[in-house]
Amino acid sequence: MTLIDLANPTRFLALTARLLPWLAAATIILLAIGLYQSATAPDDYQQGATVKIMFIHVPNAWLSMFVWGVMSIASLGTLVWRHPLADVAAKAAAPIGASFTFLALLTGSLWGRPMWGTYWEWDARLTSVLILFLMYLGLMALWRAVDEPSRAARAAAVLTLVGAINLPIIKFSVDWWNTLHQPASVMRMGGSSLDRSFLIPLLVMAVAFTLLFVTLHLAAMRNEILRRRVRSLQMMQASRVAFAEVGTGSREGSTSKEAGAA
Amino acid sequence: MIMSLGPYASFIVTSYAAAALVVVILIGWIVLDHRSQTQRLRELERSGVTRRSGRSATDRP
Amino acid sequence: MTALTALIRRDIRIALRVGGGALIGVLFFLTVVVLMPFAVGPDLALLSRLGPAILWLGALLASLLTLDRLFMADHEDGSLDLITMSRTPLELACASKALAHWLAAGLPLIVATPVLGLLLNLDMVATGAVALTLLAGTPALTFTGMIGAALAVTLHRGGLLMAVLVLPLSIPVLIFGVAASQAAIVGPMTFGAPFSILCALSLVSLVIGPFAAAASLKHGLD
Amino acid sequence: MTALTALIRRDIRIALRVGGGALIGVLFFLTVVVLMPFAVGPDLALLSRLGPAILWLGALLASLLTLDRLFMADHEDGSLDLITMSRTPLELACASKALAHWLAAGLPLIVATPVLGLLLNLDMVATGAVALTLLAGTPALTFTGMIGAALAVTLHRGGLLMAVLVLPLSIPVLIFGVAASQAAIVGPMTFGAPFSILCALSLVSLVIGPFAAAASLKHGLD
Amino acid sequence: MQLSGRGVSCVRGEREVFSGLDFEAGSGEAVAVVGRNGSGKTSLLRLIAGLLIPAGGTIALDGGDAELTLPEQCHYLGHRDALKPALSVAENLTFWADFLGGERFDTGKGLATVGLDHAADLPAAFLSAGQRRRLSLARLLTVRRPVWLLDEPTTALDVAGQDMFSGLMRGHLARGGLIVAATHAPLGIDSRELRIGGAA
Amino acid sequence: MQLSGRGVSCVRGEREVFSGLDFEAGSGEAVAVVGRNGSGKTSLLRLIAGLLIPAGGTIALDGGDAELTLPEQCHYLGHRDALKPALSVAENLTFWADFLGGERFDTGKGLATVGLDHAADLPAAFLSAGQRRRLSLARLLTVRRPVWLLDEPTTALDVAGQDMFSGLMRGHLARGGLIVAATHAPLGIDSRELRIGGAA
Ligand code: HEM
Ligand SMILES: Nc1ncnc2c1ncn2[C@@H]1O[C@H](COP(=O)(O)OP(=O)(O)OP(=O)(O)O)[C@@H](O)[C@H]1O
Ligand SMILES: Nc1ncnc2c1ncn2[C@@H]1O[C@H](COP(=O)(O)OP(=O)(O)OP(=O)(O)O)[C@@H](O)[C@H]1O
Ligand SMILES: [Mg+2]
Ligand SMILES: [Mg+2]
Repeated sequence: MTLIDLANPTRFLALTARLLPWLAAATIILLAIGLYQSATAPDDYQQGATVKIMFIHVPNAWLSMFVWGVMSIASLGTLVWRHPLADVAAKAAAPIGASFTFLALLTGSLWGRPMWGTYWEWDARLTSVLILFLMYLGLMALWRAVDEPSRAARAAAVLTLVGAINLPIIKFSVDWWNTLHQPASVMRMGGSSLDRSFLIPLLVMAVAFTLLFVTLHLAAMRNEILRRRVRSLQMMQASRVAFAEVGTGSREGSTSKEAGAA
Repeated sequence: MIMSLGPYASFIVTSYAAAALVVVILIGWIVLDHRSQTQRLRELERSGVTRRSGRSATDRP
Repeated sequence: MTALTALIRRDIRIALRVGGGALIGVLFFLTVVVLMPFAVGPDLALLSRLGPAILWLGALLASLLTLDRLFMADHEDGSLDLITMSRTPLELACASKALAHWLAAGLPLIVATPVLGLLLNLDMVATGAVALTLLAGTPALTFTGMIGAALAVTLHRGGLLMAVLVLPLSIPVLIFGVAASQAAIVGPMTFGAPFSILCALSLVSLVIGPFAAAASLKHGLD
Repeated sequence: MTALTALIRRDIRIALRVGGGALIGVLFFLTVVVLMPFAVGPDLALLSRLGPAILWLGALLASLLTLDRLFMADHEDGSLDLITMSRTPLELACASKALAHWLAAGLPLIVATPVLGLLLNLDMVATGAVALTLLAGTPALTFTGMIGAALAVTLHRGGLLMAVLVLPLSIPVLIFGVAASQAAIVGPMTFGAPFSILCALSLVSLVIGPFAAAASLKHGLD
Repeated sequence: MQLSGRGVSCVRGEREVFSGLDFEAGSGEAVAVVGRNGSGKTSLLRLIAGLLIPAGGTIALDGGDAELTLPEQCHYLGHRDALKPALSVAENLTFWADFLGGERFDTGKGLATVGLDHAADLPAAFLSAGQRRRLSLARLLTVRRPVWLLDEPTTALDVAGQDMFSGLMRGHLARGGLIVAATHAPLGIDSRELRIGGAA
Repeated sequence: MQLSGRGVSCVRGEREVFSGLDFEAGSGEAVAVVGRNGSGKTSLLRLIAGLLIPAGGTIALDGGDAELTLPEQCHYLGHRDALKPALSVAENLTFWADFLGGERFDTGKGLATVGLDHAADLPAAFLSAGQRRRLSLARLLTVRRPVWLLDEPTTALDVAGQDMFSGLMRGHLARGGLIVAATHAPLGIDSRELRIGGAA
């Protein structure tokens, strides 16, 4: 059946209803710890207190890519396995991913002003992140522009997969082009070069933001499932009325055949 | 404890505030969306459309 | 009067609903502006010098390119026949359609300008000046572009032909728009002179556009 | 094989006949290039420095904007249904249509480049470099743009949505195209490196484009 | 009221389609324009609607509203149905009612008459061929116009739809309207035949 | 050869159009699909043509060319006529002949069969509704396909055109082809009726 195979999503709803409070609690606790640690982290000898922006910037930057990755996997689910939850997952992730990308851009440029003396620079990494943001917006526009979720899902899936080419470009842009933005220092071959006093709060914040994403994503997926349920009920209502209505459609001279249909 | 944030305090505070704001907006959107969807679902179910009722329901709304 | 408001409301609704005008136009604007630095290179001083020009070019292209289906869509589905036959003067109907288009596709560009100004490293004054000149100038773009849209229907051609026909008409608007913005930023001219010419251009096109478009539609009946 | 050549010949013929592709695309290109000096101001040195960038931008916009109806026109008149049903694999049919589009709309741009180079005060070497990079790069524009054109059909939306979806994909092409041209003109980089990346981008898009477009058309059947 | 054409001729694409055509239709009368494919039926309707300019002859409506031109007193129903796929069925109809000036038109009732009330909130893009045709028929009800110009109006209508439509036409004629319809199939009402271009 | 559907169901715009439909058509047989407006006739043809994906059930052609899919063995004639206004009538037809693989097809003779030989060099934009329809009928002749899927094929045809077309269909059936046609008007040949969605 089309009106979404309800069995699976129903189990999903039940499961997430139990899971969500725990996730939310874990997120809040980790966020609190992370915030406390970043508040008490020492100033950097070069960057001064502005290094505190890192604890927001880097997790958001990572998530901006991570979310697109999640959407790409979901897109494969839509196109290849036609899994009913896959396009729900992809659609629900887009606005959240766009928000994280926006935050990465914003905090990055707020950090860039004291560090580089400018808010914005056309450097390969910054630009590829901006492109990522634009593609998030394009994707959301696409979801909005099409009133039929299944049709939008397939188009969005193709676009998401094509856009995934951008991820390695973002990741490696700093290595390929010599640019302003600093190269990877946390996740790189041969261990992190970051001081522990920054690394620990950064990792805690990163985990906290990832949990935040998981929580928000599950909640948004629930909403999306409900929205589709509402839609299919409305559709059903419309077609039911249609059945009640056959035969009254034409006033004048309905034939005997026609009366039989109602 | 009062933190000294140096000459760029406003940048740091703005970053954190913006992050908080965006997250709050996201949460707000999700909560409101949830409310309106459950509400509409309930209304529809009250008006007699249920997921498995199909054509058997007779009266028009 | 209700006929015209109905027309305006319908066109705006279609533009907003299918993402046909508003949102997409702004996104296009954004993308064109974002493309520029890639082409020009990451030289901030040069970029902010070219800033107003880039914004104006982006707005020009975005508003013209959403225009090409202004009459074409109505022609293809037969609505234009009914609009031509109706009791509403064709000139007024044309003007309403252009107004709806400006509201749905032109205004959002102006709203988006401050954001794009940031990207191009423009300061507050410069951004404000560009936004103001766009506010005064984009109606002229829409109302001259309309003539091209009408010609495109008459000639059974959409899209680019129309852009080609209309771009020359919009060159003066572009020149004075950029001139006024530059004047506000660096001088030495006063802002007032080119700006008032810009306003005058808009006013003239507000009158000429609908008449020319209606004439072209009437003579192109087929 | 005859099926594909028939398709290519038909598309080229339509493009040439109604002025749908070739002539109009070139005219648009010309107008954009002519507009730039108005926006930038009459500074010849600056103009010739920006020359390659302007030419590339013009070519990009012209080739993308003629692309939006690549599949839409066939969809609207029902041809696409028959093409999908036919014994020709859809990927090959898509590739043929894109090839026809490039021949009718991309090549003329390259032919027109020398003339426009004159207008922008570019010397022989610079013009040659730009033409060469355009020759290597415009196929990438067409073949990535094709994905957007196919999505536009799936989504029942034309024009700008497609442009918005596809422009980000074409940014790398633009960057390396301009970089290669600049390298040939002023150095200090070698022409070879960005140029070979450009060729690589074209080759990759030659493969990905038809598959993505066909997938999107197949999944978007209605 | 009397619609009459005198010596009308029509040229399209620089080729003469017909010439010297005389015709006439009075209040309460329906004229069925018939003829081979390509004989000029659609062209004639578009001439009356003012959408083509005659190469010769005159077309006039006597006894109509003297302040209005002939096209302003016509409903024209062509091959193309003037529907916007992005708008819902009800929105489409309401727009035409407002635009044509049918101030007190009840959209719901109009849709019910053509058998589309259950689809009022669907986007028009979802309609089948016959449903689209029904929706454009509903436009005839939005506002009263004495002259109906119908180009193969029953295309794609099912039997019940054709009955419904004959009912509409009969009602219009009974209220003193007049109808000019191009058609290959029987119209379903009494009508005078106007043949263009010789026997088929 | 036998075209058969078992338990076919169809969903469009997330609404079920029909379900559990069984049908069958053998060589030399014509099936007329009938039903109310919006009952799903067009949808059924598009399902057979592979232009829609069935929500359930199967459609298969037994005894056809085993190397080809069902859609590859069909001619589909829809509401939209797959003509390019910018090309001439002859160019339009020649293109489809080449593309569909009808190597030795004589365009002139094809046009003469549908009565368009005098218009061979006109742009297709100049054709009237019925002439366009005739031109798309000519596509059926370009290359032999065992299954013809026809969606209201006689729309806009004049009487002579309908006769011509019944002749074409009879010829196709006599050569062992099979026809599935959605229609509201009589087809003009002997056919089995397949009713969708209850009596109209
Ligand atoms: C709008 C401007 C900026 C954007 C879009 C941006 C984007 C990114 C992205 C996408 C990452 C993750 C890269 C990866 O995982 O390899 C990242 C990491 C990082 N960014 Fe930024 N950034 C911006 C500005 C800045 C500024 C101004 C600074 C500081 C001077 C900075 C410092 C860092 C650091 C330290 C990392 C962590 C690198 C690592 O350890 O892997 N960023 N940024
Ligand atoms: N593109 C579409 N998207 C969603 N629903 C559609 C679409 N096209 C048609 N429908 C719906 O599917 C149903 C069947 O449509 P279809 O075109 O198959 O009907 P039909 O039997 O051919 O009708 P007609 O006699 O009017 O041609 C209709 O109720 C219609 O509203
Ligand atoms: N746009 C056009 N430009 C030039 N000639 C045209 C145009 N439209 C139609 N014609 C020609 O005018 C003649 C009459 O066309 P018209 O559409 O009026 O015929 P019709 O009687 O309505 O035919 P049908 O029964 O096929 O609908 C035809 O020979 C046609 O070739
Ligand atoms: Mg006709
Ligand atoms: Mg149908």
